[in-house]
Amino acid sequence: MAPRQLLLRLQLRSNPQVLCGVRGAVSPLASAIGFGEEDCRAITLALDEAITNVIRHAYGGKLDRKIEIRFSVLNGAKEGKPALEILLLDQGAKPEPDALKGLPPGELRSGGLGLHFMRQSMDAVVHTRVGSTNRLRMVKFIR
Amino acid sequence: MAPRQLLLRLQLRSNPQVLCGVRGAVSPLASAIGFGEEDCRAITLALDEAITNVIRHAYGGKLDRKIEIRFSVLNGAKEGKPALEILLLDQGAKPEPDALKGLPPGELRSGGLGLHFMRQSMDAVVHTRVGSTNRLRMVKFIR
Amino acid sequence: MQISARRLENTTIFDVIGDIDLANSPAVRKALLTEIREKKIPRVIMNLQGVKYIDSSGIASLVEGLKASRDVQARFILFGLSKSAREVLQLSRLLKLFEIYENEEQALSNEGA
Amino acid sequence: MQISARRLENTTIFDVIGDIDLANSPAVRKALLTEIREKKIPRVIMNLQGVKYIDSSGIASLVEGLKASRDVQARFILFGLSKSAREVLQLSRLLKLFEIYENEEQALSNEGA
Ligand SMILES: Nc1ncnc2c1ncn2[C@@H]1O[C@H](COP(=O)(O)OP(=O)(O)O)[C@@H](O)[C@H]1O
Ligand SMILES: Nc1ncnc2c1ncn2[C@@H]1O[C@H](COP(=O)(O)OP(=O)(O)O)[C@@H](O)[C@H]1O
Repeated sequence: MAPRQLLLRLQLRSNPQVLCGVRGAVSPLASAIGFGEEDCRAITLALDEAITNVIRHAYGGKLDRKIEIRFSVLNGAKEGKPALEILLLDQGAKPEPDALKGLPPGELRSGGLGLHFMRQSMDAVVHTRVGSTNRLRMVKFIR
Repeated sequence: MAPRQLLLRLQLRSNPQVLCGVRGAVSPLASAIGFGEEDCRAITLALDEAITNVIRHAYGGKLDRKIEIRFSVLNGAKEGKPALEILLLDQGAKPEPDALKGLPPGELRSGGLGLHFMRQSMDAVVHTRVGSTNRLRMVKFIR
Repeated sequence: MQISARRLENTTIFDVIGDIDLANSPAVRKALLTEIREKKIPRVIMNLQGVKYIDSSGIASLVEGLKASRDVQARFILFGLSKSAREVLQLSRLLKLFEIYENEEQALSNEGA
Repeated sequence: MQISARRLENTTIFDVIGDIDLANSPAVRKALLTEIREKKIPRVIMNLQGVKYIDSSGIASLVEGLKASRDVQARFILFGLSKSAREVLQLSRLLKLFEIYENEEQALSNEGA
């Protein structure tokens, strides 16, 4: 396993007002680790979509539930290059079976793009449930 | 007391690498609360200086010590307008007596500007020590 | 995010400034549907020059606008997409479904398909 | 932050891109002191056009550069200050102690006090 260095831990409520602050934090962190501009935008999008899904689906739009986010660097994760790991934890509803498969993009429906964006933007997107906690792990390697 | 709404809690290590991420978070949060651009820059500067001081003085430049930051909105703090409250907590050394008075600016010395910047940027800057915790509270009102 | 409307003859231009995310995409959606469905404006144009960031909830409100405009045979037009907004639309594979121009002049002058 | 040097006759121009804060102000300080004290370059110019943010630790490294240049009777010049960098220098009440120009042309052409 690559040695993990925890950079920043965020605790927030499931209120969309705070999304801008989380986006503001992740992009310069990713840049400082060594990601280029396009990758920083992709990482920002993936995290925004992940939190949006927690707010809407795990917490059904309730504004006062807890979300935790952890940013870590995985050193020497791939060919000696570092990777960024983002962990997202919530205590919301368990996803419906098969819901996380996602829908194909390119169709004119208002929804169903978030998981696609996350998977396009990151190298790994893994949802698990541990006890009553939903745990989403996203990893992106530096190219 | 104005009702306090905790927006975001950050936990980080005393590593200057993470400063950019904290700055990235606070500016859009302040903007979302209603601060103008110049005030957002001032708030960002104050927080950066406060963390810099914790890293350099409270933790003597050690990189792996814990820092916690809490952003809250104080609703109706002044004439019905909200204020931003930033709390900074560390478990580092107790400041030397009188050190926090700060030095007058405008002189050609390499240092001694941080506290001045914080006090110029925020409406309140209060250092206290509670047990083994240093607690810095900064507040800025919307104009 | 701020959204404001300029109303010309048969056309409304929405100027949007700021990020479009879950915090404000409902406001964008509402503004669009009011203009297209209720006010029955035949051409609705979104000025996205001031939008540095848009996520799937923002795209979803644009899709709502597009669908509503198709229902009533109105035109729904975007212009001024930032690099980042263009990337996200590309990722959604919906870029070709929208009528998109570089700037306001082109958006206004073009008579459409 | 990235700092790179362009070496002309009797002059070094440092191009700085990115925020100057505690994470990198030591590198700025080191680059300045090497050029002024060790290499004894008579004119050192900082291009700050790419610096959107500077804090007191960044100002402190510029002050170190200024002091070192005074010690050896060299010139130390800044240009391309962003609004934010200018605000911070103003706050430090050190704005008038530095030799500051709008752009590179002026910084290079001016013969100084
Ligand atoms: N964090 C989550 N918890 C529970 N269900 C989720 C979560 N994220 C996604 N889902 C499920 O996956 C579906 C697809 O998600 P997504 O692609 O983001 O599109 P949308 O959120 O617009 O429906 C959602 O409709 C929901 O049923
Ligand atoms: N968080 C802190 N903990 C302990 N001492 C501090 C702290 N912040 C400031 N100080 C003291 O106050 C002095 C002035 O701080 P400041 O104005 O930020 O300038 P500088 O950090 O460059 O010395 C410092 O030199 C230090 O002695």
